[in-house]
Amino acid sequence: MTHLLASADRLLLAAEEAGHGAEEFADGGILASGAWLIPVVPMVVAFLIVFFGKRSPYKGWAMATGTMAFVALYGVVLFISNLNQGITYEGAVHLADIGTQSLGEHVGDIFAIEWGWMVDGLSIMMYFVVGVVGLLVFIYAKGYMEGDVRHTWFFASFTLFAGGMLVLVSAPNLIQLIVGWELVGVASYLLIGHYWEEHENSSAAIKAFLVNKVADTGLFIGAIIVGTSVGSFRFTDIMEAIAAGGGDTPLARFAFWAGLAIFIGAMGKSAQFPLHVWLPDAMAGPTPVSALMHAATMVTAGVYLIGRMFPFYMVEGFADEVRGIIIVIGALTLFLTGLLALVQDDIKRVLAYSTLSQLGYMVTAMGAGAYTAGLFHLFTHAFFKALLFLGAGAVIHAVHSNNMSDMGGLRKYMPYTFWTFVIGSWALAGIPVLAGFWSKDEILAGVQFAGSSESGFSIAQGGAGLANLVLVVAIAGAFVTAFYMTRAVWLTFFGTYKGHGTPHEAPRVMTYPLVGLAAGSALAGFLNVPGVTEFFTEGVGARFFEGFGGLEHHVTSIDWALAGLGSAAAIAGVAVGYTIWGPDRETQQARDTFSIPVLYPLLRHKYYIDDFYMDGVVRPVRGPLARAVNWFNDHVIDLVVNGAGWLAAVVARAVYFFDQRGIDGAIHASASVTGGGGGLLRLLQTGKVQQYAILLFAGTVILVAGFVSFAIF
Amino acid sequence: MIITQFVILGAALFALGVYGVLSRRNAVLVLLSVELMLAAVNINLVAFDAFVADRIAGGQIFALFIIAVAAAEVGIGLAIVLLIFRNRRSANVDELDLLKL
Amino acid sequence: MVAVTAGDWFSTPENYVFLAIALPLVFAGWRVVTSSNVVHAVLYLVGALGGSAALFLLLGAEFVAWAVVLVYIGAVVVLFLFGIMITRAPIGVEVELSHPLRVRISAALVSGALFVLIAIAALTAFGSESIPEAEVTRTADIGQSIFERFVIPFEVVSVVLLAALVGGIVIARRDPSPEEIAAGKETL
Amino acid sequence: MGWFESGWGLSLVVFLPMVGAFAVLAIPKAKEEAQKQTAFLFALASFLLSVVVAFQFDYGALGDGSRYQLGTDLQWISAISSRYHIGIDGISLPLLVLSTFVTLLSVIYTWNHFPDPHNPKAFLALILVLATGMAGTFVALDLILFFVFFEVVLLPMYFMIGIWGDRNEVTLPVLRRTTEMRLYAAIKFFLFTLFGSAFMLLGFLALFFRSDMGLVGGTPGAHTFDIELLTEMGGMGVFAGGAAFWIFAALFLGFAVKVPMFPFHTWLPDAHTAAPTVGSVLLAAILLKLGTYAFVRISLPILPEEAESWAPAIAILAVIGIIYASLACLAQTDMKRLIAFSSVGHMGFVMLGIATLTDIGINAAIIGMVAHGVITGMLFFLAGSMSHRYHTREMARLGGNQKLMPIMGGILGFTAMASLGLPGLAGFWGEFMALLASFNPLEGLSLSLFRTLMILGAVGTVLTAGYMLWMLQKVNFGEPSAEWEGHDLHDVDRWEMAAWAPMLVAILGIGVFPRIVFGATNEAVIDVVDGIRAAIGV
Repeated sequence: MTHLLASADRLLLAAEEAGHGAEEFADGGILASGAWLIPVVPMVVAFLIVFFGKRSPYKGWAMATGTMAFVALYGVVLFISNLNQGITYEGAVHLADIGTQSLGEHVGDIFAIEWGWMVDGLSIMMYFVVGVVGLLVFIYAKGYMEGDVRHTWFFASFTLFAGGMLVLVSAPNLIQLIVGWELVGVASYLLIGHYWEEHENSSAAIKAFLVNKVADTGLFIGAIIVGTSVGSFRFTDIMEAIAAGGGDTPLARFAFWAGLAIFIGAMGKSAQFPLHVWLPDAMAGPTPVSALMHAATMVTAGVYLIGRMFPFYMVEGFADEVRGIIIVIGALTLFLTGLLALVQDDIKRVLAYSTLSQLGYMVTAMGAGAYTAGLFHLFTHAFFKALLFLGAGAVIHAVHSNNMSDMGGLRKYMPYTFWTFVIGSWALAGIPVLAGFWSKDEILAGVQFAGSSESGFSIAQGGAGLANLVLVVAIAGAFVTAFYMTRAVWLTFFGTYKGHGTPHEAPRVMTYPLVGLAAGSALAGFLNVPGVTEFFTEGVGARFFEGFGGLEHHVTSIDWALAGLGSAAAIAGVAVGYTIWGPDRETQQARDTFSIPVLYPLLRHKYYIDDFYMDGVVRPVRGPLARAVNWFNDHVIDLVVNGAGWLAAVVARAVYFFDQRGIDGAIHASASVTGGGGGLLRLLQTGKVQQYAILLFAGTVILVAGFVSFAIF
Repeated sequence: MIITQFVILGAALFALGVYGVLSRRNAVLVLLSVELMLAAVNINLVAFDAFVADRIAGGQIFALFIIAVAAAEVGIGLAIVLLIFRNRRSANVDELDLLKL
Repeated sequence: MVAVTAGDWFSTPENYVFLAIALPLVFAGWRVVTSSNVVHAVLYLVGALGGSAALFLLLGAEFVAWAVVLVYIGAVVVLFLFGIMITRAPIGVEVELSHPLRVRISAALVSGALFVLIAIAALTAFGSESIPEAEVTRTADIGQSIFERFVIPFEVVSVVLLAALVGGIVIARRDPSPEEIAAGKETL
Repeated sequence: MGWFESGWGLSLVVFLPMVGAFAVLAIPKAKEEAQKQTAFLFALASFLLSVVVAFQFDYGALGDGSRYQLGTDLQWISAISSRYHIGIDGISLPLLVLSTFVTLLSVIYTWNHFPDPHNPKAFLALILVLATGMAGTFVALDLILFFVFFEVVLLPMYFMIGIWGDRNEVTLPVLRRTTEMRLYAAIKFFLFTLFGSAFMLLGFLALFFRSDMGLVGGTPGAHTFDIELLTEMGGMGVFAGGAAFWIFAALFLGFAVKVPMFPFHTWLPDAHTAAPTVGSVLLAAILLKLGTYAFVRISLPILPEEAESWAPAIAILAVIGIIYASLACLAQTDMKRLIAFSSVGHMGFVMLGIATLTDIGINAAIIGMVAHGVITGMLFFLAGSMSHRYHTREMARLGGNQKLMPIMGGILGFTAMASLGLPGLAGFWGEFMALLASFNPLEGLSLSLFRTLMILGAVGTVLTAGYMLWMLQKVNFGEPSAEWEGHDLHDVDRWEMAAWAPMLVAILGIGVFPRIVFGATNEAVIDVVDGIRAAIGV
């Protein structure tokens, strides 16, 4: 216990600073050193709500929202001060020593696990997003979850959700990142399965958890490889090892597999093809959950992770072979899932698939080396995706159905929702000057650069052709995006109302957040207009890469041609959508899904991927395989065991019959026992004192005989 | 005189006692046989006492102790027999199989 | 193994005296465990004990010898006879006193083995070492060492006796029936 | 050095429960409350003393000679030169505290949960005797003493299962013999463990006769059972050679049955399913640890060379156990049986950690033991309480428990999450670090093999998550079935809370602040591993 006390004061003293390449940046002072509150407060409050929420004002909502307000405030302050003067700070608290290093140059040194908090451009940006978007969603949730069963429980797990994400993004080492990673996972499990009375909801929750768990094994293995071969899980140490350059260091040797494994982890959380299957089903949860999950907390984790490990994937001699895989996966995701959004009737699923496709953009950007662009898209996407989901939530709230075939013509009933939704969809589609336009344009530029001759990707990997192909796919994706968003808007807000009852505008507590987010979606883009305003690039990107000269590429001037191409694709998408759904407003029901012979069934069945997972993997394992193992257990292994016992019994009975013939009463006593079918319990249970005595004396005689014979011979 | 004589005699009596204890059905007779065994022990004790020419006559004194304890034992034993007889109307040992579960 | 020659065993007159006592003694013991009449068995026990007393005299342990005569033959045997009377153990010839043959034989085997064993052990250990000429132990000496050397065991034994006394009474007394209690004549 | 440090403290921790057992037996049958209170007091005293021991323990003092503290070394059975040598180091300390902790909670839980046939007197006495055996095993530093305590545990558990166990009839497959579950399970448990112990004792004797005090400054040619001395000799390579292989094999059999490892595990599901709640809890929480602990304390340090040559086999069996148990879990319909099988999987991770022979791995193993102790113990408490209310353990019938008993369901969910290794809860560290260690095992062990095993183990974690979540779905979620209409299903009651709250706190505490365990183990483990390295010469 002394060690506990010792560790307690070490806990207090161990908070140490470990800036990396951060000499010329401010360490943020008390602001940064106190940032551990950002993850800790929500986690604590989540527990408090579980225990005291019911008795607190608004049954837990107040506590939760207050927490998020705190986080948002802290995030904003940090964000602004970071834009002015870069902050790089790392606090660490020693948790435990878990042995000695066995690889790397410090073999034999103590191997420690730590808890800490990172305050640099990347995590500050995430604090900001999670805080601000989260706050708005929480406010909205008050209206949406009014009178819900398990109202308090919902806000407890909702807070845990945000808290887990903050633990994740504040992590200065891989282990803490894994902790946050899984916390987010379990919180999403709780929230997706919030209405667990219906079987399919809990199934959706399990699906999300398991798919993520599969991916997490990748993250585990990757983290283990990296941590073991660097001798530390700290990102700063890992970055130093990378900055030291490749060659024959353990890290370099395992880099490819480690990079691949970590990327698999990222694929799970960021729902990249083919691990995307869980995200659409995650719609089973309440709408605010979807909003937060898609905008800020969960699916961004994968992109964040790639960003954290960015140099690992970029520096030559390390995991740079993985870049190609990342780009391809991203491109596949952004296009294929975009197509899926075309055939959905459930409005939330449309948005879900659009999220997948946008995540594809981010991942592609990361793979292409466009760090800033990828994260900037994450940033802007957070606003308009949250906006779209909350708008959809308002609609669902009004018409009590998720299906767009029950909607239509809501423009008149709910103007706030309508306009904000339109802004959101345009931002998503990348209509110029809205947020999505800028970030998507930068991604296109980044991909284009990757294909150009001076990028490491095309030099080292010979990936020029690939990159250019991906560029085309990305532009096509922009078209698809605009297309399905137009469809969604049209089916929902135009035409005639096909549901029952008269829908009404959502209460203020729900519409105000919409307005706030709409403002964000409209303006967030101006944070990073290439060549004009480079706050974001400065604050989030460039400073992170001191020590890796010119590692990440960000566009410094608008490439008008590319921008025009991108926005042209978007506008074309809107136009085509209009021409299909615009004209005849009454018969859109027939037209709301267009059936192209081969494509349509393929899309309806989601490329049969879910079916494959279900019938090809899950059912066989749960059914035949598991039963076979169980059968083996009972019929083979146990057969040996029971067989042995049975044999003993048989032998015993034989002995018994033999001894019946025998005249020896002593043996009779014991044999009549052994004969009892091998029952141990009946040993010596004849109850006849003298038979015991006979045995007793016989035993004594034998013992004494032994001693005597010893004495004599 | 030879010590072995006494030891063998004691052994014989003791063995007889054992035989009695094991083979008798009537509780009283079992107690009798026990007395026999005790007597055998006494013989050995006294014989060895003489054999080692013990100054403090430990052997004899222990023989006395045994006699005393034997008396006590007989008392208790018979009392138990009495009680059993009262409850079971029989003093036969092999009908006392209460130890069986 | 020490040499055992008949010479050592039948040289002195004490040996013959010993045999004269020992053989009837063993016979008496034999009858104690075999006789089919309870009372006879008890009387044979008296004989056996008397024989042992005689041996004690032969070994010069007078006090012990008389103690045996008084306590055993005087008290214990009488106690046995009481027990026999009370338990109505069938007086007169009675075959049911022993177990059936199978059990008896096994018992015989065990006890016989025991005897052989001890005999061999004794022979091996002592061969024909003779007991030194015994001068009679004076009762005074015994009292001396009881109350100096062995005083604590002595006290313990006395406690044991007391406990036995009380225990015997408690066990053997018949619990008065309720109506007896009602009549207020519950007795020991 | 006060009386407490000089061995009395440990001896009290170990033997107070035994005294308590006699005290309980001395209380008349009718006075049940008195019996419960007595048992509680003794268990509490033993636990508090073990906490005091934890305070007295000097966590820095590894430098000065012996790793063992607060112990004593007295003459015991001089005939076989076996001594009453006890003491604790960082490895046994957490397990000692765990055992007294769980015992105390079990006594609290039994307060109003006595299985039929009621008879609290005997039941409590058995628990206390069990406690002595368990605690003693963790402090014994003499092979004979160790063996005695190791076996003392056997009988109480045998009677617990055999008398208070599940009375349903079972028909053995293939043999078509029908018997009462409790009898079958009890006898199976007893024979299995006895079978193992026999070999274990053989191994001990072999070690004894091959030992030579001359090497450690004693009289040359003399033998010893002293674990500390034997370890020293093992370091010198006294036991190296052909015989050592068989000695290790014998010890392995003895310990592997107790763990249990893959082919020897079949007693576990039956024993767990048949045992009364407290029986399963103690069985899972402590008894299984005796085997793994023995590996760390005896097999590895005394026979390092053999440990290295056996490590791959052990690791393979461990991982087979992980996958195999997880798959078997997926097929279970009986909640308790599922949890029992999950124990096999979790102990697989522990054994994998041990088999890597690295300090990280053994640290992982120990925190894994402690975590499994509290988590699976908790799960068995829950399973017991639920079958106590529903009178069935069929998960198919238990649906919607979350609705009928919100608190119970919540606790079940929490514990299940801990059991599937959620970071931030106790279960995570053991699993993750076992994998971490198996990426780079001790020099000389096959890297490719262990890295393959690491990946397979990681797959095992997915399966674990799978069966736990499906278990939750079947038991907790959905609408409760109609058959529970009008049943009085009261939620967690006072005694259950009293018994469970500490466990839940422990699960969270160890997860958030693992130094609670590592702070004690790390130095000792590094010491052990250094010994192995020195002996093997890597």
